[in-house]
Amino acid sequence: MTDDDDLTPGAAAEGDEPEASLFEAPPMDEQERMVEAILFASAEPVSVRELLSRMPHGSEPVEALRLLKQRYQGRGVTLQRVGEAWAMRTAPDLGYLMQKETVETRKLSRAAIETLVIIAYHQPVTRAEIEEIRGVSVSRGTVDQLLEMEWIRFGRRKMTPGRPVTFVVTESFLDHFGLENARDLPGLKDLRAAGLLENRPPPGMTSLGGSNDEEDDSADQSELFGD
Amino acid sequence: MTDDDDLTPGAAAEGDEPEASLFEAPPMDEQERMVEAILFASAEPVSVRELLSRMPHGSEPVEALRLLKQRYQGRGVTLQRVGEAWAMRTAPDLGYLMQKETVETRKLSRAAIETLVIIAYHQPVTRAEIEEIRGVSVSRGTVDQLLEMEWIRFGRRKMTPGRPVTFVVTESFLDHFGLENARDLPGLKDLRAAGLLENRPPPGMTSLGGSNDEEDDSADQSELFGD
Amino acid sequence: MSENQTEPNVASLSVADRLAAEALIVDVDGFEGPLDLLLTLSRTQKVDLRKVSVLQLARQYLAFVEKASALRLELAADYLVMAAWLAFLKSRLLLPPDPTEAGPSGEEMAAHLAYQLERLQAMRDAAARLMARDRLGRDFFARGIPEGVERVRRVRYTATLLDLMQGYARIRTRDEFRPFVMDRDAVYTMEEALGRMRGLLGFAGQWTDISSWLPDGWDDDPAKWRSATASTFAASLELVKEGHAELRQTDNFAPIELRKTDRKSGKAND
Repeated sequence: MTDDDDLTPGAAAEGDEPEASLFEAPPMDEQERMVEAILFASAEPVSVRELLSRMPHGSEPVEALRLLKQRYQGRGVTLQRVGEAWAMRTAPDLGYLMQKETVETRKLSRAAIETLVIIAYHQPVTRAEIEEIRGVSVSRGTVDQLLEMEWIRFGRRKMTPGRPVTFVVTESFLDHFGLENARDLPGLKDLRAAGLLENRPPPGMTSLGGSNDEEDDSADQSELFGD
Repeated sequence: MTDDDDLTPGAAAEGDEPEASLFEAPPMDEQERMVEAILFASAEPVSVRELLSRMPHGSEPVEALRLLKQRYQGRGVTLQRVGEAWAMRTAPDLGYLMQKETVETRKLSRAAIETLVIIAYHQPVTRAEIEEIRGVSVSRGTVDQLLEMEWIRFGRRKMTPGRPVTFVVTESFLDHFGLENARDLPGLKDLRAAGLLENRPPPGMTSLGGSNDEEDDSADQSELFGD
Repeated sequence: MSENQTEPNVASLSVADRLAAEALIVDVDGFEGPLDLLLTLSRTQKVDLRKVSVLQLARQYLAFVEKASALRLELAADYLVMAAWLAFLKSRLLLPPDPTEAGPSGEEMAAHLAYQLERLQAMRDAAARLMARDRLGRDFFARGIPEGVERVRRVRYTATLLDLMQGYARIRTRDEFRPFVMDRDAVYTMEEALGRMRGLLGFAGQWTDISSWLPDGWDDDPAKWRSATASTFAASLELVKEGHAELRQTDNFAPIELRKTDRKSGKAND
């Protein structure tokens, strides 16, 4: 749009003979159509010289380009100069239409599920505690992913040295899994009854640790979701 | 140009929700720019559904298409309807300027051309019906070639014994021959009026369920070519 | 039956017909089947296909087949089937209708053949018109520099409650099945007990219940209490063995008491 000066008749003179042709050149609006069609269909930008060679004798592509450029001013497509040549391009402000967003549903990774489930059962829980339970360190990416999905959020800081932040699950986590509150999550016994914990624990271990744990859980949870 | 009636809002309703949008749709001239940009950018026809999915919520691509078609009337590039989709194509009268862009289409054998035409005019049509019309068996290669060119595709199976597959022509067939839809095939109406598109069984065969066939056909055809 | 009838017919072919037939024989491979051949033959009649004389056409076709066999050309089975059918049709057309005979009349059969020819010709005309249309890439053109639609892929992660449960189960089971190690925090070793008692023994001039020798914080948790008690008792026995202390128990299940040995004396009890 700023380079209209390139379309002055002077610029045209370089390539062609200024002859009084034997054949009458087509009317200018017809020439404009021709330039339009050629630029549209060409696989690469087209130079004025090339336009001249393809259009009927006596044509004035530079003038046709000028008119065409005017015509496309403010349209969804614009006439643009590309080096020595010309091309049609979609208007830059409509670039976003050339994108198509596709949503792909993917299963949450095992690390993310484990981290999430620890937060759900042990909330509020610090990163160190999650790592202790999982037995491996929790990657920043995993926590960020869960935060971004808005399934977990930061809880209050723990009153222990360093005042570490804690994580808790969100309403939208409960929504997604159809839970009224985190206490509705099935306990260890339910899991075993459902066959999810197939292997029998070593005798004497569960009754002690398991029940304690579960008590702990509900204590923690009532702190958060307490009623 | 004769099918502006296809661009009534009624035609649009099929694909999209009857929205009371939360967001205000862009002004119509802006929507026209959008459709222009999207169609310009694509070498393939773009369906109304696709336009809808790429334009802002509440847009009315069908109305925008109508306006755009008017705007490009008589230009070097025109808006062409191809089945359920729309494409920008250079005006056919300017084809002579485009020798450089001409693509050499593979020469089709006479058998392939006849098979194609029979499919176009009789669709949906079974292989047996094609053979009946041509009086000779259809070679696999012929059908494969047409399928590969994406000018024909499989239609649904016919509700006759053996449930044979049928063939129909594709959108890219319409695009190639500049047809708005299969109803625009040259001479289709006359051929139908002359009874030449009937699947008339040989005499003596009528009692064998031939009449059923005919009913099916006419149902299929009116569905496809219905007017 | 066709033999007798075709003979004179061959003779009756016009010169033009015969030339045509011979021309046809040369490119017999060029025909797209018997119907195509019949259509070509019908053109020599130079009439509207609806008015074509099927009888004459049948004669021409049979003559053609005859000629081909005379020239020892291999004709495809299709052509021979058609020849047989046309011979049958011809006989139907020539002989007066036999009311006892079932099936379609010669006229019906002829009408159908004429229809087939007309339909094939119609398709060929349509093909010519279609192929003569303006065509994409020849007469009109698509965008030369298409701007591809950029696919922006957004990933949405999901999990089911079952996934959660399985994850939780996995963590819990992993805990239960880690390699067995003694839980050291609940164990008070004999070495610890000995060290503690040696330090305190100097103050134990009186008989004291060994349960009072337990370290602080080891008597509230049953597991720890058990461990501490056992170790303290074992350490006591060790001290007695070394001669630094003596033990006594007044009755079964009575408290076990300990004091340091100042003078040489035996153990209080068993």
